[in-house]
Amino acid sequence: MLSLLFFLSILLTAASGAAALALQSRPALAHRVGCWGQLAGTLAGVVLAILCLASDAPGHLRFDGPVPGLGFTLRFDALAGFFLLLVFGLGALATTFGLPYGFIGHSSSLGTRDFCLGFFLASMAVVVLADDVFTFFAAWESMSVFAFLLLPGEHEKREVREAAYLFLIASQVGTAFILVAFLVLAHHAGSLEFDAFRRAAPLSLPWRSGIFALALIGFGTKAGMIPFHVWLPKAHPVAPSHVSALMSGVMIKTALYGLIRFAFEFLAPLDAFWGLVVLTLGAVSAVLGALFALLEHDLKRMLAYSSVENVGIILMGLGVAIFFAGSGKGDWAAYALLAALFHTLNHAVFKTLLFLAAGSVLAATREASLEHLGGLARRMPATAVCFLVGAWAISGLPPANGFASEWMTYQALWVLASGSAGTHLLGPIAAACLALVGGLAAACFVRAAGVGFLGLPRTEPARRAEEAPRGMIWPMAALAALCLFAGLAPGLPLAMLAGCLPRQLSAPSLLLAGPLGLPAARSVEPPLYPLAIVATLAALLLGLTFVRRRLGTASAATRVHGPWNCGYPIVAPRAQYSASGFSQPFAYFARKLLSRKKLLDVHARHHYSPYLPESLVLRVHSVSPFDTLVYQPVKRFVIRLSKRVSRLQTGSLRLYLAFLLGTVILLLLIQP
Amino acid sequence: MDTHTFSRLVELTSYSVLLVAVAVVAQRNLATSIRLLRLEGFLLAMVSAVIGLYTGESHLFWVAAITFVIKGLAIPSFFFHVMHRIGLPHDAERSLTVPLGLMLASGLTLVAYHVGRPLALASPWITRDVLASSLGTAFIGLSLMIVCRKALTQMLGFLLMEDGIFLFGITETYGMPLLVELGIFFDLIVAAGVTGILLLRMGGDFGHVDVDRLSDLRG
Amino acid sequence: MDLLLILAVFPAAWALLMVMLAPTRDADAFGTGGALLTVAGSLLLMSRTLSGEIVTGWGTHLRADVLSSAALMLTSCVFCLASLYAGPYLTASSGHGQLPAGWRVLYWPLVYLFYSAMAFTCLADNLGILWVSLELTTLVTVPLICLNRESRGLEAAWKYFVLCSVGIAFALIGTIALYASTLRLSGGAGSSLSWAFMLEHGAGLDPMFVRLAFLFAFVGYGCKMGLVPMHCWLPDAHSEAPTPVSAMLSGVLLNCAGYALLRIAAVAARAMGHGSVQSVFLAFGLASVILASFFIVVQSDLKRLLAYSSIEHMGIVAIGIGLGADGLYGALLHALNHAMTKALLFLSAGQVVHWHGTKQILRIQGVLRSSRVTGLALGAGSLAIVGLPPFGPFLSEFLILRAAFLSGHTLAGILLVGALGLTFAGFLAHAVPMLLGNPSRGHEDERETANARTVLMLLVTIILALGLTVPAGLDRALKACVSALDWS
Amino acid sequence: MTFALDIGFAAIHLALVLFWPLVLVGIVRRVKARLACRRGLPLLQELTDLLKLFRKGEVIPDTATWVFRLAPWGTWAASALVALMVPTFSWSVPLGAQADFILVIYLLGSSRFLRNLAALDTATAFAGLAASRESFVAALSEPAMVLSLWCAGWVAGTSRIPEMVWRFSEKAAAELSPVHPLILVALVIVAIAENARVPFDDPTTHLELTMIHEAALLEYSGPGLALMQWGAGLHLGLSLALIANLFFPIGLAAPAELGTVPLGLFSFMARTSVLAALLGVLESTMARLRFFRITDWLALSGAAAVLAVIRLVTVGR
Repeated sequence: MLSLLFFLSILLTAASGAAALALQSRPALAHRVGCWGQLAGTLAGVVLAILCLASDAPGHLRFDGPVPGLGFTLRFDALAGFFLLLVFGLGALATTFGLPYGFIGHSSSLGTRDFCLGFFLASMAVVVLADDVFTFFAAWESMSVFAFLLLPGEHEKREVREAAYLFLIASQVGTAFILVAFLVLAHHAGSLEFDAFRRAAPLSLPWRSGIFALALIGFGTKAGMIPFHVWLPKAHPVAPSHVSALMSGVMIKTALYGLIRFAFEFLAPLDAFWGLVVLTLGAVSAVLGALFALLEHDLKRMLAYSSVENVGIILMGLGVAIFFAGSGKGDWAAYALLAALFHTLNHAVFKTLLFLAAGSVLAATREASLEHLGGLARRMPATAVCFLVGAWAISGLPPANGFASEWMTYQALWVLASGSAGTHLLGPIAAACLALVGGLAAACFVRAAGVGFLGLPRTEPARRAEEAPRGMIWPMAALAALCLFAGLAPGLPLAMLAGCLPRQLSAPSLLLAGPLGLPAARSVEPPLYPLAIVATLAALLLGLTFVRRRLGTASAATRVHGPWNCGYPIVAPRAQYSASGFSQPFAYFARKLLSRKKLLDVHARHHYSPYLPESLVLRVHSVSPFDTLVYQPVKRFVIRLSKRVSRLQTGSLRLYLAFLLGTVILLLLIQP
Repeated sequence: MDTHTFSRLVELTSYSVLLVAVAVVAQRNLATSIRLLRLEGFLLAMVSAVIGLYTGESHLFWVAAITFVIKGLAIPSFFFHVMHRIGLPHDAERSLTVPLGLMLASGLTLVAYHVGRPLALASPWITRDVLASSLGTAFIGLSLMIVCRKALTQMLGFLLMEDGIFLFGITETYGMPLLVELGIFFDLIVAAGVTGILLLRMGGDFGHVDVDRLSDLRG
Repeated sequence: MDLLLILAVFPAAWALLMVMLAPTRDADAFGTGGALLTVAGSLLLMSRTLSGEIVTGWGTHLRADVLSSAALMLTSCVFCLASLYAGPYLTASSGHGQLPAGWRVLYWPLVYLFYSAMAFTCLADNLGILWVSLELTTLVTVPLICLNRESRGLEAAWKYFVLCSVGIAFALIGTIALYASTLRLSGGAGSSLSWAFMLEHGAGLDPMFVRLAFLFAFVGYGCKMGLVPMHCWLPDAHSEAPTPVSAMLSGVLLNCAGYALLRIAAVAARAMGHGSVQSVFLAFGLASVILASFFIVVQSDLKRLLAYSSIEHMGIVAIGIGLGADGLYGALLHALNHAMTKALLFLSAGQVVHWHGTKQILRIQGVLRSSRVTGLALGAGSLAIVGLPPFGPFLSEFLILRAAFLSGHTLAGILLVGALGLTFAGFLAHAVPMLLGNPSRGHEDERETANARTVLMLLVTIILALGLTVPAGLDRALKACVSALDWS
Repeated sequence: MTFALDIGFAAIHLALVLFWPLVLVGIVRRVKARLACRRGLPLLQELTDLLKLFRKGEVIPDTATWVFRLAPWGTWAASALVALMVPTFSWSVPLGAQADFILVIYLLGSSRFLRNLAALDTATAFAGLAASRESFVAALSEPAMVLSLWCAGWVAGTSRIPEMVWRFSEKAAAELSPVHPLILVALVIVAIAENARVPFDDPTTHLELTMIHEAALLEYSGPGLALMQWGAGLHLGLSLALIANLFFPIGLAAPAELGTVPLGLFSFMARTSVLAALLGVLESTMARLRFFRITDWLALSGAAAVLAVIRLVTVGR
């Protein structure tokens, strides 16, 4: 049954992509075939994922690989099932969204895009199901390749090409680390199969730490962990929006999946110290990710930076989990891991939602910059509501799902503080970071929703925007509903996630809170019931309405009038507060972290008087310090080194002959 | 021919080959170098003949004869021909002074001895010490290629190297199978031909055969 | 009939025929037809050797086991594809004034002689003949490289000629020393230049002498194979040669040299133990991969870029050889994959260079948009050559990496991974801007000839197929090769 | 019986929490007026204003959407909800089991989120400016707030605010450690910042360009304005209640003991009034800070909280 469903889903997604490619000459038909096929495939995959989640014992599937001796091994267990659910569930919604969306955007390369998307989805599914190094690696690489192929839709733009290149390089660098980690393990276990890794006797601590470091760098690169994130905010926004949604929502989660597998299954006796490293990196990622997101004008790039932030939050939970697992406190480790997984789920849901909404805006206005948007809530009410729900959730505000998982992360940090002496300080500091992140994220999304959707339209395209077709609204609405549902009844997703926990971490007491409750880390504390809070809120509002009715007089009518604005009439929508104005205090605050460049372009009507400019354009662009301090120097170093090395090829034949003679003499003298 | 005389004779000749190679390094005149190369050819023909006499293998006489013709007569004359066609001056430009070149040559010979010695000691062959001098000749030939600035002198070094290898082959194996020998000679002739064509074209196209100025292709 | 001799001599005879008939007009058809015949012949040989049969010919001078026939098969396949491509290419180039008019008359006989020499290399049992034929490949290709009447071509040809001649002279020392060591065989087993004989009696050979022989042969054939630091001729020659010749030089000539080296290494490993032989391969392989990756990063000339990538891949093959039986399997597979991929790249790059009239990478852009087929071919080739799935090189590189780590060569494995990563970044940094973007003015809509289109698509299909599955026959052949070399 | 008592306590709490802040606002104003040698408004002026505003009609800017209309209700309700979690005269509160300090902070964040959205919705530059500044101050004050409440919770051994208050009142002043003043300093600064009082913001200024909180409300009128003002009052009230009860937990009524209620009520009113008066004094004696100097004060607050944490880590509770 499992294998049947697996083949069905993989083949359907991949084959429909191939069909779309074959039908490329008729883009509309190709796109329809591709989308419907992928939808069918992903739905089959959702069933598969649910079966995996429900199964008690992991199922295995083996078949021959391309080379005899290199087989494909798959394992269907609950953890894989959860990530499979993300891949296929969100894949289904993104595909549904993509069907009408594709017709709005460029239609010339639709077939190719669907082809790549199909294989992208299929390879992500195989990544999470893989149970040997070869399968994992092949799927992982093809995931990168197809993601790369999905990127350059508008490759006449220079930054698109650069982003695509950077994406590929980063993912390859990450892959190299992962591969080394895997193969060192394989050498130890004597086999490429993950089951052999699980069974093998533990390595010595330095080796395990080394492997963990490799895996952390490798997967961290893919996940967008700072300082390995440079590629992410450049690459993700370049893709078509529903693909960006899958990249930010799902693809970077596969890296977290890999990290969890590594930490809890392959490197079994964990070391508590690793957890602290992960926690620190997570906190840094979260804070800086949020800060950079706040300073970004481009809607999609802002969302991409916010993915860095959320990956940081997930890593914080994961770090605490590793710490506790390493110090032998299984139940707290389970709680923290649950928090991380829950946030993984939540982020996948609301980030997909936000990217889809951004896609809908992009389709309607062809403007990605917040400075050119505004007032969309009137023209595109459904999209606006969905975006607002997503913004609410991603800012971690109750009662949406983002709050639930962030609260659990706080709880995990709370118990971390009561851990051993060395970690007392890390808990509250990390919690403070998380609070800062919360504040920054809220500011960031107030800005995005307020500048982008509220107020007056700033440009003509925004003024003329049309609401997205219904086919694009439904997926967003479903995701928005999911955000609220998971926030109000967090017990249900938690129960699902509890089944995914690695075997050594089990905490039955976690689920005492029931379907509506959010359990606290220490079982002496009562659980939190978001629904109760909402009910109280409703009661308060009801009471208030009642009072208002009683107090209000019949003559008091509501009038709509131009805004007062302290007496200044609003003459132009451009007089509204801009997105960069909004984030200016933050930019000033973080000016030491960023190298910001201000450019003032003065366009004077008359050459003789610069004091009577026709227009003034202030351009501010901030450069990520990791770009200037890490990425660029490394790049420069490599190029300089390469240049130096390449001077060996001087063009002098005599030197070449000397190499030859030298090699011979050296070999003869060394006598290997 | 008794064994003792034979081994003396072979060793004497092979040392002469090495000495001639050193002599090529030691002087600056191009024409003299080609003449020395001719001398090498004669010496090698002689070694072949001597070994043929000792072992009684008839094909070694053939080898000796071909060596005499090709290495001793044909190739040096061909080089003279090319030299005159291009109009080279007689000075063979080197990037090292003669004393330094000699030091390099002796260093390389030392390496050859160092490498050859354990092999020679373990060898049951009677002409065992020749190994070092033949390898030394080959190395000196190569070093000449490295030191020389002119393409023609480089080829001179290459032929010197070939001579060393020939000496190595003939003294270590007392003759390769004739087919192989013929193949090697064939290659040598073709190589010389190719050299000539290339040199003439370089002379025609570039107006010089200076190797150091051939450095458009780099990096 | 003597199948092997026919296989080896036929192309030379065909070349002679072409010279005598001098069919200027039908030269292309003649050339292509002969190439197809060579493929048929190698297929015939393959079908016989695959079952384990050893075919001998020309007395005992020629001998074909499965490895030889596989090498021949690869050679003839690339030769055939290059020939298919060459006809229209020659027409176009001479029309463009890039090649002199008389060129075509010389081209076909020379490439046939080249092929003949390579066939002798693959089929020789006699190491002397092997050496002679490999030297002949140098001599035949020199005019092929320099006949385009450019000063750069002449320079490249001269360097190629000198360096390879010197290198191959070292290989002669090695060959002679091996022969000498058989003369010293105890028990009067007799002298021979046959590698089969040597392999059989390998354990009885004097290890010290064999070591000397191996080292010289390694430097010599390694030079021809393009291993660092003997590689210096390779970028010059490969970049200056006309496109089909570059494809053959990179695609198969390097493999032929590798084949020769492998034969000698197998004998040497018998006499002096596998460990020391393999460590030499490993060291030079790593040096090649690492150094080539630096060159790739800062390369500005498209064809030189591909040439350095050949050095890198020969390094990978050498590493594979240095890792024992599993590694050798991967190395052989990689040699095949690399031959196909590099042929694809050279042919598609040749197309691009022809259109743009420059080899400077910076002046080429938007190939994907200017031509679908060539763009696709160049793109697929680039992704394949840097080791991405679903193409062949991915599989073979993975096999080699697996062999490296599982056999405990962790450091070598890490270095290889690092160098591969650097190459990846470097190669794509050049390839991506060339492929993407809008084509420069005048190159918006380029068309390749039907032949070129067929060849490119065929090659793309082949590397794709090799990445998706290694057919059972190929697997059997590779395993047979490994066991024939008695590599462990 | 206990149930009825609980209901009664809840009712008192509700009444106290909803209306007492209006008095506190009056006290602050009165103190400021007196220090400026003015007589000042009656203490219940705020309530009168609210009642009047509720009766008035409302003018909605034509640039705004439903977000603008929804925001006052949401803002008020979120603040009121938090008010139900913060103890007043007794440490027993209606939503005691849910009164986790993180939830409290995030609920306040929700209220601010809505207010800022509404501000941007009006499309006026003043409101946008207010939203930006308020977000900035909030983002920086939140870590300090989390840290200081974290320390308090840690000392008490719980993460719920009523429980903390209870633990503190049990131990009374006997265990006054250096941690307490540190947390107090941190929390007070945060409270002043979040309530947009001097020196962070001046609620009575007449220059819109320098406003933070008030500028966001410029477009509101009638019931909308009333709710916003009331919400702000609730926020002030609960901040004062929190400080009063966490650091000076004197005379708190025990749950279900009717006899302790009057003392509890009196003590609560007295303590918060004193705090309000102190706030008035502070506002009268200090000048408003330059906007970018705000970070220094918030950093001071954060530093105090971090010092408290360090003290707790190294020495223990």
